[in-house]
Amino acid sequence: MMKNLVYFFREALKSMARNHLLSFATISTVAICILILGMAILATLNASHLITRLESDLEIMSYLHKDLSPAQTVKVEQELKAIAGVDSVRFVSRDEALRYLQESYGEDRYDLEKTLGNNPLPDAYEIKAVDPHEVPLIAQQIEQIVGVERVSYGKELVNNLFLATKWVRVLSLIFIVLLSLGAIFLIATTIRLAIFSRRKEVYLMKLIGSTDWFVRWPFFIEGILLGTAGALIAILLLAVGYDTLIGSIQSVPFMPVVSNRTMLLEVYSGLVLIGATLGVLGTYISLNRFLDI
Amino acid sequence: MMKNLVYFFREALKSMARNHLLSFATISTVAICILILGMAILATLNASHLITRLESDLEIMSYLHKDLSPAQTVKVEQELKAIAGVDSVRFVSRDEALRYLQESYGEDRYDLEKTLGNNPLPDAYEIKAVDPHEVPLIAQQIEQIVGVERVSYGKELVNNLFLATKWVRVLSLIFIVLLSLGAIFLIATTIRLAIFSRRKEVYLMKLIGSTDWFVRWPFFIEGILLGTAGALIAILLLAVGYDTLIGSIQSVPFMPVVSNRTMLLEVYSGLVLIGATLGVLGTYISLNRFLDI
Amino acid sequence: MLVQFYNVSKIYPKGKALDDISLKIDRGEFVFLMGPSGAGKSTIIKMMFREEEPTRGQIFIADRSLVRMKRNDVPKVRRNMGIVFQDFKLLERKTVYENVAFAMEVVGASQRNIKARVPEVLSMVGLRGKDNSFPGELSGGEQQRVGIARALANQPLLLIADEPTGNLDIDNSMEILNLLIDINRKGTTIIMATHDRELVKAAQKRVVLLEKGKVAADYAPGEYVI
Amino acid sequence: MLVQFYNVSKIYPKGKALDDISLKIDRGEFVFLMGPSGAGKSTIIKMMFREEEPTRGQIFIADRSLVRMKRNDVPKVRRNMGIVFQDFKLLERKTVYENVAFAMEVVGASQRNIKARVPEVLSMVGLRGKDNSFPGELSGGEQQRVGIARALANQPLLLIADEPTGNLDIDNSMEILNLLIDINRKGTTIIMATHDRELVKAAQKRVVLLEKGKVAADYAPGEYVI
Ligand SMILES: Nc1ncnc2c1ncn2[C@@H]1O[C@H](COP(=O)(O)OP(=O)(O)OP(=O)(O)O)[C@@H](O)[C@H]1O
Ligand SMILES: Nc1ncnc2c1ncn2[C@@H]1O[C@H](COP(=O)(O)OP(=O)(O)OP(=O)(O)O)[C@@H](O)[C@H]1O
Ligand SMILES: [Mg+2]
Ligand SMILES: [Mg+2]
Repeated sequence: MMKNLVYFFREALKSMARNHLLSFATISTVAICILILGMAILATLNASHLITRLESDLEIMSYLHKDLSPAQTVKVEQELKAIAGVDSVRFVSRDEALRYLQESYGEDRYDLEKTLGNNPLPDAYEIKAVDPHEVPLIAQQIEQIVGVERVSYGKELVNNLFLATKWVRVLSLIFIVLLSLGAIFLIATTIRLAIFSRRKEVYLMKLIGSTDWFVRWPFFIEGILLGTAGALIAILLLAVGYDTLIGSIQSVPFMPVVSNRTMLLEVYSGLVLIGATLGVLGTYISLNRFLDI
Repeated sequence: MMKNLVYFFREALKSMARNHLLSFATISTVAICILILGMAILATLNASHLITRLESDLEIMSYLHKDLSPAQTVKVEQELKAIAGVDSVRFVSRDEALRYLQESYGEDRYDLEKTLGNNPLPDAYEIKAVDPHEVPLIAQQIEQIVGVERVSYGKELVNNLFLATKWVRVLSLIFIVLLSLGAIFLIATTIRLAIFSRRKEVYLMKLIGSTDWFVRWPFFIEGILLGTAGALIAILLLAVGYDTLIGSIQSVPFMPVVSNRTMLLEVYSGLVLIGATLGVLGTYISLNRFLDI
Repeated sequence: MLVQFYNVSKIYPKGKALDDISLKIDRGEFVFLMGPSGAGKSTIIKMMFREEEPTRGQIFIADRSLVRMKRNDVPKVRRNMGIVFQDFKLLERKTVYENVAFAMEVVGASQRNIKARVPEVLSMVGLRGKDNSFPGELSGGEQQRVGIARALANQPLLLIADEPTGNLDIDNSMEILNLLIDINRKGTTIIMATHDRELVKAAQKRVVLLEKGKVAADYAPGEYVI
Repeated sequence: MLVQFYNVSKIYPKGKALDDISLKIDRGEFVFLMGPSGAGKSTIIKMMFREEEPTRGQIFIADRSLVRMKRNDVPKVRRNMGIVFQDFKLLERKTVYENVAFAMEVVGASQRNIKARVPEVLSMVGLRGKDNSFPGELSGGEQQRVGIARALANQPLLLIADEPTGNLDIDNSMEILNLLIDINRKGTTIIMATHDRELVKAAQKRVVLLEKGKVAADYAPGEYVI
């Protein structure tokens, strides 16, 4: 068996060298398909990262009754923290709120407090949810708390955001799935054409007594090697390109990028695996047609 | 010549029927590549549509001195309108501004005006630019106008937005270009393999006296027909898919979709043209190698 | 009996190639298949290693039915034969040496045996020095001899040759014939389709004459004249 | 002079195939090329229609130099020849009829002429009824005759045949020979490489004998015996 493996390997290498057009076609097809697939996956990962960031910015403002005592205010805070799914609770005093308002009207041109004489705004708690999708549910619970005058989380905005992000997620998933199917098909087609143009060789091998597996092995090894080589080339280009990109993009705010090494490595090695698998699978299926002699 | 054309057509049709594996491979490769390219182009169009919408929401608030007379206010408006690049100017009275503020603090729970006794906010003009990218420039000019106390357009936000949209545009352009190159290469490779597996046929034709063009024509016609067929299949799937999609997505706010018939038609026919062109071009290049006998 | 055909017919969609053929060939025989072009010689030969299956009838090789044989057992039968094809069927991407070696690798021969045997059979057919040529770099007769060398490589029990001298001059043909007679004398059964009456006359072996898909005559050794 | 070779050598990276060949063939001649396998017959023939180019020397066909000829003029030369290839070279995806018709389409023959001529040449070589078969569905000899029919289709001025009877029985071979002699009598120049001494003896034509890439002898008609 070991001896055979060596033999099959030698055959595969020789055949790759002698059929260079076919080898080149297979490698480059795999490389291009994996590259495109990889780019799409990275784009999708980044989009979903961005979406998650947008969603996690969602917060619930719960405005308190004007006449709450400090003790009552603390009690409200405890009750807020007790709600399942609440991530963080931050106290926003009425003074702070006025300062924000002030800022949005331009630093010190209009001194609202001076103009008004007193601050009309209420104290509030700013709440973040562990899962942004639970915001509406949590808001409902907060409304029940005694001492909370009003709850605001931009209901309409949040619903729209969720709808939009759902669509983006579904669409990019569909795109990735279609792209993967396309890539599989394209690679399979190339391998099929490559084997088609060697069908007489297969036919002859069978005629002089080769078993199916004796014919298959060198083709398989060729398939694995070419598929892996193509995928590796793609991954190399992808990694270098993406690294350069996040290098120059990380300075831009608004644009959170996925630069999690472990995750990227998983994506990359997954893609190489796909390349190798498709190389063998495509060969297996295409070859069977010509083995039945 | 006409007679020859008929002959070449017949030859092409016969050959497509007899080499069905090759025909199928070419058609499906073209179809998949064009489909993916089409999806990417539509996605990019929609993204850039969304970005344009975001950008066109940008506005400049110019707050007026508190003690301006109605005549002076009108004069400011005229000066604003005179600035090159200004699209629209809208007067926002201090009462209106207060109402907005009020709303953001929740309907009628806190009656700001009643609480405060008087309205501390200034009158203002809301200005939109024809080209959102000129907002900073226009804001500078507005600052010079007598009677304008202060100009605000969220400088940092706008800069970030522009940076972000620039990146999205550049990246999607790069993606489309890479995808197009990939598609061209994949289609060319498939055609090359198909012709490779018929190289002996070409060789023989030349040996018995065919001119290059006599060999080429049927292959070309085959290339056009297969390329166009593949592209048409892709376009059909794409159009149906996209129509279904915008049908179900149009209800979602936040998600402006491109549904401009003329533009879509242009994209579609451009893609079919690409399919046909690649069919012929790929054939031309691949064939030349085997004609030199 | 090594080869047995019982009432074998082969009917292609475009016409009948063999019509109710019965034929027995014993171990150790040397049989020529003759007959005009299109008589069915190649069809009979292709059936012996199951490239074609009969439309009707039964075929036995070494008492095993080729018709009922399972797909997986076919390679075993083929490996015990040496086959020379009318159209050579060489591997175009392999050199002369590799083409012959491949037939030995198929049956699991060791590299040592291969290294010893391949040059041996190549010089038997007069092809020393062409080891590293590819089939496309050989003359017609040289290709044909590579095909013969490949069939001889495994010292098969049954050698089937379809028109193995069609591209050879008389001297080369005679050498090949003598080679086959020699091998036959050592025990290999030989079935050879040929048009070359000179060879057949020189060999003085059994001759089966086919005509229009039927056995027209079956001459015992020495019986066939012109 | 129709064909002229002046000091032609052909050296492949793997060895010398032709060594300083000079040869003249006049219009209307019938010349056999003979010689052992690998002597260089096919190489000479391939040079006449410029499948191969000489390493040294000059070749003229109808007084035009094949060596200096521009790429675009090569098809014109080929179209005035009929060529029978040693390995047939049929279009596998075309039927017998279409294979022969194709050679006529190449020279721009009208469909009417094609419809009349193709059945004619097919019956000349004894292949009526096989019109719609594909080459893969024919016997070796039948394929070879399709190749001959194709070469005859355009009634060429020069017919070059490389071993056209290697897969044919003696009756079919003789018929083909008679066909060629007949055509030759009507003015076509014929150059035929063959191993078949029976045919050569029967024809009584000029014989050029090659050996190891050199012209070993050049027998005028009637001179060649055994
Ligand atoms: N695949 C096929 N489909 C249809 N007809 C076929 C097929 N293969 C062979 N034939 C026909 O069967 C007949 C016998 O063919 P076969 O190859 O056995 O002849 P042969 O005796 O070997 O002739 P040759 O001496 O010319 O090689 C021929 O008429 C041929 O046309
Ligand atoms: N492409 C090539 N590369 C290297 N050597 C070649 C090539 N083509 C032919 N030869 C060699 O040139 C010599 C002459 O070959 P050629 O085909 O002319 O012989 P031939 O006389 O036709 O023989 P046959 O009767 O066997 O057909 C042979 O020894 C052959 O191996
Ligand atoms: Mg035969
Ligand atoms: Mg030759």
